Amino acid sequence: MAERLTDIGPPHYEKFLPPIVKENYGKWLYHEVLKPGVMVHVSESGAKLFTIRAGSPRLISTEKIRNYADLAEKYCGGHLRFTSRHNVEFLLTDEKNIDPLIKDLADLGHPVGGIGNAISSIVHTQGWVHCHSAATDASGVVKAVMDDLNEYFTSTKLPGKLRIALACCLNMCGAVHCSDIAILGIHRRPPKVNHDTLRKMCEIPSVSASCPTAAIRPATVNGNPSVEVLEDRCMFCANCYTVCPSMPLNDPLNDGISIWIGGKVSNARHEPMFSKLAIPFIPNNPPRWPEVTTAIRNIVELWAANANKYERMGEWIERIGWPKFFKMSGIEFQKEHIDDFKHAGLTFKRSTHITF
Amino acid sequence: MAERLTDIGPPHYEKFLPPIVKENYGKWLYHEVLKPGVMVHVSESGAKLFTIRAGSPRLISTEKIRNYADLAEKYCGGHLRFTSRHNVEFLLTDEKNIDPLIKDLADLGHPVGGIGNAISSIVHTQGWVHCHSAATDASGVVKAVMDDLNEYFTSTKLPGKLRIALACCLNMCGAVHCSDIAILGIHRRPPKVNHDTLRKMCEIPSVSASCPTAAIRPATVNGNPSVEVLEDRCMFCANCYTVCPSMPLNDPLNDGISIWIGGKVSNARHEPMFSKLAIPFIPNNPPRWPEVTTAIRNIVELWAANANKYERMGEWIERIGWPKFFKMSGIEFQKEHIDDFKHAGLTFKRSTHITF
Amino acid sequence: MADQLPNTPILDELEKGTWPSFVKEIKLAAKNSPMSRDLLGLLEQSYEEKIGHWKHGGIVGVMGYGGGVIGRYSDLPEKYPNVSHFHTIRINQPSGWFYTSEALRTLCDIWDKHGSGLTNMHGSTGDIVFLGCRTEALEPIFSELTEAGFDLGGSGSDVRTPSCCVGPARCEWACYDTLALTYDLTMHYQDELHRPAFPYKFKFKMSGCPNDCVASIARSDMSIIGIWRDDIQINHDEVTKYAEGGMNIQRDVVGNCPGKCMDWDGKELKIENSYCRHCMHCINVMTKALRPGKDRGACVLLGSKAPIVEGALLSSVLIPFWKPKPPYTDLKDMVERMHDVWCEEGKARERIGEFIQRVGLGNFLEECEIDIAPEMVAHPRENPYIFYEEYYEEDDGEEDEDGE
Amino acid sequence: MADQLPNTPILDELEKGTWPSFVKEIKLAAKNSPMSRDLLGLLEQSYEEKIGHWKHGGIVGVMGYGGGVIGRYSDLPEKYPNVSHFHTIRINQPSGWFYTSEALRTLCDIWDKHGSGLTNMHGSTGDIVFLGCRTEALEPIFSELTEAGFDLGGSGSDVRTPSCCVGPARCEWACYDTLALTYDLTMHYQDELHRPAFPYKFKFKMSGCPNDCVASIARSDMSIIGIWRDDIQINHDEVTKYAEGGMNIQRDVVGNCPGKCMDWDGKELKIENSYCRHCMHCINVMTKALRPGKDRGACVLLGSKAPIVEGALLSSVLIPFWKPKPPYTDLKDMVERMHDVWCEEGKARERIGEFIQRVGLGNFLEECEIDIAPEMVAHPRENPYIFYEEYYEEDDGEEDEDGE
Ligand code: SRM
Ligand code: SRM
Ligand code: SRM
Ligand code: SRM
Ligand code: SF4
Ligand code: SF4
Ligand code: SF4
Ligand code: SF4
Ligand code: SF4
Ligand code: SF4
Ligand code: SF4
Ligand code: SF4
Repeated sequence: MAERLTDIGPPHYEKFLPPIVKENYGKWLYHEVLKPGVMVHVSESGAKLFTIRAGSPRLISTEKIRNYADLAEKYCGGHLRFTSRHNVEFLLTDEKNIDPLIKDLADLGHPVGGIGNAISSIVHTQGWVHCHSAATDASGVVKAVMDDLNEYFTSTKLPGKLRIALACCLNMCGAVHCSDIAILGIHRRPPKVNHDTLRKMCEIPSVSASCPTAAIRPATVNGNPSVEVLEDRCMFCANCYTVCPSMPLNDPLNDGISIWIGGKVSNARHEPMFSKLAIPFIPNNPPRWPEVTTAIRNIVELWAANANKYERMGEWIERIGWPKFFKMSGIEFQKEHIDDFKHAGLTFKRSTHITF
Repeated sequence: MAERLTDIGPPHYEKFLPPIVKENYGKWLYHEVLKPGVMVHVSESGAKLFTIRAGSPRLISTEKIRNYADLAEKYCGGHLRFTSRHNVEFLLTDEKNIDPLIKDLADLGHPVGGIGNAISSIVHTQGWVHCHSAATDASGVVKAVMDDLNEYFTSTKLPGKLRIALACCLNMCGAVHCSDIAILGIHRRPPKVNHDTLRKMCEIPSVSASCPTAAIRPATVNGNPSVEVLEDRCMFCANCYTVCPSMPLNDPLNDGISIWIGGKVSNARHEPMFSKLAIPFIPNNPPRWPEVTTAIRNIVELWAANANKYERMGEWIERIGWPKFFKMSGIEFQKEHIDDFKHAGLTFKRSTHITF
Repeated sequence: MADQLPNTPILDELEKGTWPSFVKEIKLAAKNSPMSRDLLGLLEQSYEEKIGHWKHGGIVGVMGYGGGVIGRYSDLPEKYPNVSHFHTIRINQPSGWFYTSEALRTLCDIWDKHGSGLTNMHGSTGDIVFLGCRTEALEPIFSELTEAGFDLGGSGSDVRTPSCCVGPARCEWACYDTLALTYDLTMHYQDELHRPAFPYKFKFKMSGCPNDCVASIARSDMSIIGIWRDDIQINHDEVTKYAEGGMNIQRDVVGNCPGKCMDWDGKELKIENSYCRHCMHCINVMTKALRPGKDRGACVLLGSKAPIVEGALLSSVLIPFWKPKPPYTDLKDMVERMHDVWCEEGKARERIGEFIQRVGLGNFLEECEIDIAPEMVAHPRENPYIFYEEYYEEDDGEEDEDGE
Repeated sequence: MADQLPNTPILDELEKGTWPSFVKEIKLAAKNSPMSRDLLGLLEQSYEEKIGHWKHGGIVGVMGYGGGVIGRYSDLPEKYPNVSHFHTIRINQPSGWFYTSEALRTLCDIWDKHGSGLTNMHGSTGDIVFLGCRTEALEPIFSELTEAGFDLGGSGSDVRTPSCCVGPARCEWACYDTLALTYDLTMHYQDELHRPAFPYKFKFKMSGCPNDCVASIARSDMSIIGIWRDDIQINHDEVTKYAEGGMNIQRDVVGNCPGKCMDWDGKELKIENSYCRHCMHCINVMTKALRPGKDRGACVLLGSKAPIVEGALLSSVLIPFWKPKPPYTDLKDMVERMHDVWCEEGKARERIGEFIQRVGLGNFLEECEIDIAPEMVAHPRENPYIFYEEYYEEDDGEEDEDGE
């Protein structure tokens, strides 16, 4: 057997770059969006590179990957890439191949779009498919929402980019905290301590220390060392569960989804912003989470109808003010919306800049 | 002797309102600034009320008050008022009296001004004249600064209003925290514990509890109960001294002045803002604090030369960015400028919105 | 008399210059007052040594009052015996700081008789401050003051002397009667003002419009700021005159509007009032053309204070729009509920703004039975650490939610 | 084979609709993989019961590596024996996510042989994620992967797989070579990537310009974002064409400039570059007319992360302008100093951003020997609680200051 290879790192990217990219690396001059999901980059040399972006569920089979590989071979010399939002991009040099490729992709069930003032794929996480922490599923919610919003993926009729992300628990692997719309799985009941396993599997001091609100304290239960949870103090972050498997928070009745809006990442115009709570709780309603898709559609359409050109969700709401957003959207403003964490005071309205 | 009167409250304000005010109460239509320190309010009835505002050192003798009373009788029926920034205002109905009054005020040594885009009097506190906490004097610094900036009181050539305030210690009785320019007395050495008096005059638990950084802890000193100060943890707030006289921080060598800028109170255009640290330390240099007056003049002139019309100090700096302000002013950016208190992280630059 | 003044070469430097001199004022007072003469000496020494010479004040006051006097003693009583006691008296000013010459002279007479002859017109809370007298003088001064119709202001952990902008007395923008409300509250809280019973001080400040000319949003636990909720009144002829007069309406008015709700096509000024933030800028700049609307009232905000100990706070919105109507019972009832909660649960030296930060605004509102409104926050929470209070029970139908 | 698929009436609903279906993908994989068939069954049960059926993962991995594999076990191993183990493998993607068809097929071959046939292309950190295999399969997969030139990515408290935007490979705005830097850092930190030794994870993300197409400012402990410092390049002819083409330059370009540094008089577009904030908006909108300047480099920011435990953070400026030059020794040296300080003083599970908040940015910079710059803060401190470190000693001349 050959010597065991370790620490070789990933393949060098140059091995995978298409020739046109190698030739024009760093020499691109400008780009234009030709139609939804299709753009051209023009090089200082005059070379033109056509990109076709197709939506992906991200959770894909090897068979699908082989399909992509076949298409790349058929249309663009066996070169393709994926994007930071998990779409697949085909890099064409021959403009004539655009429409045939789009047709083949359609046959495979993959819409082309997501470029320009559009919704792109939803960055998301594992959910019930693979994670122990999930307060909701990931792929299913994403599928339901994208089915509903597909028209905004395959067109560029929105005022600006719209980035949706989903994380199935507060760990936020989808890093949803700076999204135009964030779908966040949440627990609403404190951990149910499994006293039997806890003393074997977890260190009591680190479990207690893990709680940001000091809701957990060591206690003797049935004569054995364990912990107790001061339920009033728990805000369901599940950090204790991450540290100790004997503190599960999953609860089919009370787990669900919260919706957060108005975040952004890019520095374009406004500095990056965190998303803010719009809807505190929607129960899990698989397989199609209709309350979630409806809520999101309403928000998207409200924004689309009222925002100025290029105005991202958060920029629009900042201009009109949150009270106006609540009024226009019909979403009820509740106690949950008021921040009570560390920097809460800074979110209070410290002026009379009020609209009526 | 008559029955002892208590809880009678202040005189009813109506007793002191001039007739023209009573008649036009709530009926004013508009006002215009006629010249520095002089404005007219016109009523729906057509009545005109001329206001003349004179600068005051605030710390005034009964003799000066009597002078004011005489002038009010001479020119406006014995009516006058003071402003929220401690200036005195004469309320005239006869336009012809304006110039003679200004002349009489000049003879008394009181400049007329402070209306419109001008500096008004410096809101300030007691300093060495009356307070035990003072890290600098109040009246003396104010006098030195206003002597230097008088031209901006008696003209309206500034881009917008400029509000300076002074507080002689961190208690900030002058509420300087939202001023265009704040002059703030500061200590730089920890309290010097007087162990002998402490145990008689103060409660050790409340002294320890008073410290926001937990720098004070109970200790036995020379066999007696007292406290010790962890000097590294002290940020010189003097809250312990407020609670306990045996913890004085005053130190002639190290007390001095810090300068804070860019705050505002009004809701005009920008929401109210806190002032931010510009100059961490200037030693006390009585009687005229020349380093302080120079520093302030430089900041004022920089703003005056560069701000847009109506742009307050903080609005201007927000537009150009603080790094630019430091560059333009020549003030060195130091460790002290970086926030390290509770909400410090929120003051970090969380974008690439940088100027070069 | 001049020869009796101490030698003050350092302070004398501050008699020079164009701004009126407080040193001159002290010298004026010193003509008749040995206290002011000793003050001059003491202050000169402070200027020389760069340190104050006052001790922590003891508790002094007038009979039956817990506030209104700040005790002050010099730490050099042998050298300056006339300022060994040097207490200040806070006297509640009339609303809007209006006086007659006669009233001022009455105050001066009292003070010349018993004190240093030095004053602050006014203190930064708003009181008339009589600066420097002996303990024995307090009762006589108090009785002469009340005789003349004046009373003491606040100090210590009580309601502090309320103050207000000139408001409808001289300002066209006043959206409610600041003087009337200030007087009414002052009278209503006489007991709370004179007899400290709170965890810490509580200040009211009343401004007639969002220009906030008493800095209430920065300096008072309860800030009551005038506002309107209908359309800004426009006089189009006057707009035209401003334009003709050379005003750059686009850049200086429209361009500065934080609501981005103004439009100027070179002829007509339009305001989309539903997006107006009531900042006052356009009105401030075009005084003859624009006025606040007619449906006027006030926004009530809560919680500002200086930095000690948790950091400075600005007041934040509590009631977006309140119609002040004497005797203001609705406001007083609410304040009473808030004071009750704060007195019950607040820690010593915890201002109400700090208290709210500690217990959470939502909880505070609930306990005080105040309706929640989106106007209270700049934006909803950014962190997902929500204390959900409702949840389903095992045996619930899926529809009902259960409180804890 | 179809009859072997479990009955999944609920999941089947998610085969409908226009968006590509992950259920279809699982079924595709299930054709050949018993694991994917059991996954279907397990997932159907989750959909029915509204709860996940996975247990906390134990520590599994490949020999000599501490990261790269996420252990996962079902809590219903009897019912779904083929997913009793269902570990994922993180494979370090090539910079910019470029592949050849051939490379992809090689990966598929390995995975079809040993795993579920399901993947994420890609995980949200950027790795290729192989979703579901048994412990015994890990070593064989690893050896076949390395044979094919691939290696594992990070997991646990280590350097995580760095990722970057497409950069100069296809984007005209790339201000530095994101792919080259990413590859170089990945190779440089192989040991840190594979053998967790930090208090917590550490992520690098590289974006070529302030549009930040890998969301680095929100999702990486070190965010390296391209920027320029000279003037924006203007092609005036193209500006004119945009205007003629109907673009409302005043409203949509100038009006959206956060630096308020653009001027359009209907003919010429002027930019006061010294006030430009490098936000990219004008360039984004007028792709043919405007380009970043020629003096290009990167802004290095530090500290972003998801909310657990102290609340989410965005990265903040560490080095306003850095000229990336291979082998990037200056950057690596600085990162090493930072890692040393963080490893020494950081608490377990404390990300570097949280660590800085705890010890103070000023102190952190000092310890790491990084120059302080005003660009690091949005504004200077507002509170007066300054830890002054310099003071005069009794016997000093007035001029010198003394460190403690
Ligand atoms: C391919 C991709 C980079 C990659 O290496 O994978 C990419 C590529 C481009 N981005 Fe991006 N961006 C990509 C993710 C992002 C992200 C990250 C994300 O979404 O998680 C952002 C930050 C999003 C945010 O702010 O929340 C992002 C913010 C932008 C912006 C700023 C938009 C704005 O107004 O805020 C632009 C400029 C524009 O579109 O005008 C931009 C522009 C572009 C351009 C036009 C750059 C160019 O000249 O090639 C590329 C095509 C535009 C498009 O998709 O509309 N790209 N872009 C990513 C495609 C993801 C996808 O499949 O949809
Ligand atoms: C007399 C006084 C109220 C009182 O009851 O005593 C007053 C009176 C007026 N203020 Fe004021 N303001 C007075 C303190 C304030 C304060 C409080 C303070 O300075 O501590 C503020 C908030 C300051 C801040 O934001 O830091 C204040 C912010 C304004 C503004 C907003 C200016 C801005 O652009 O931010 C206006 C509007 C304007 O001037 O255009 C205004 C406008 C006015 C008008 C024009 C209102 C009117 O129509 O009568 C009055 C004369 C203007 C002037 O002085 O330029 N007043 N004004 C106060 C005079 C103090 C003094 O002696 O200088
Ligand atoms: C006289 C006055 C300053 C002046 O020269 O104008 C003053 C003087 C003192 N203030 Fe003040 N405060 C005065 C207005 C203020 C203000 C401004 C305001 O009310 O608008 C503030 C900031 C606003 C606020 O309330 O937060 C203010 C915030 C403080 C604080 C900090 C309170 C806090 O919560 O942060 C203290 C410390 C304390 O209460 O222990 C304090 C404490 C003091 C004491 C009593 C010193 C002490 O620790 O015992 C000072 C007595 C000085 C003396 O010997 O005469 N003073 N104090 C002001 C009252 C005059 C009046 O009644 O009109
Ligand atoms: C697979 C992946 C989600 C996905 O579907 O894409 C993922 C999955 C998990 N993440 Fe994550 N994280 C993933 C990207 C992220 C990201 C996004 C990013 O890197 O851009 C974040 C937010 C950014 C950040 O780092 O803060 C993220 C923040 C977390 C956290 C919270 C960390 C924090 O400091 O707040 C945890 C909790 C922990 O570390 O204990 C976590 C923990 C986990 C664990 C290991 C669960 C746990 O507690 O042990 C998840 C394993 C799921 C599973 O069974 O497969 N994951 N995790 C992503 C990694 C794929 C890849 O390597 O490409
Ligand atoms: S967000 Fe939570 S549940 Fe979802 S993959 Fe990450 S750790 Fe697991
Ligand atoms: S879920 Fe969070 S808040 Fe609740 S007990 Fe666990 S660690 Fe504490
Ligand atoms: S600011 Fe400080 S020193 Fe000045 S009067 Fe107030 S408490 Fe005294
Ligand atoms: S001055 Fe402030 S920080 Fe220093 S010991 Fe006293 S209370 Fe603590
Ligand atoms: S606050 Fe408003 S109403 Fe009161 S004086 Fe100032 S401008 Fe006039
Ligand atoms: S008051 Fe302020 S927000 Fe309202 S229209 Fe005028 S400038 Fe705009
Ligand atoms: S971050 Fe900038 S350089 Fe990189 S792909 Fe996006 S737009 Fe291009
Ligand atoms: S990059 Fe942004 S800040 Fe700079 S000129 Fe263009 S729009 Fe203005």
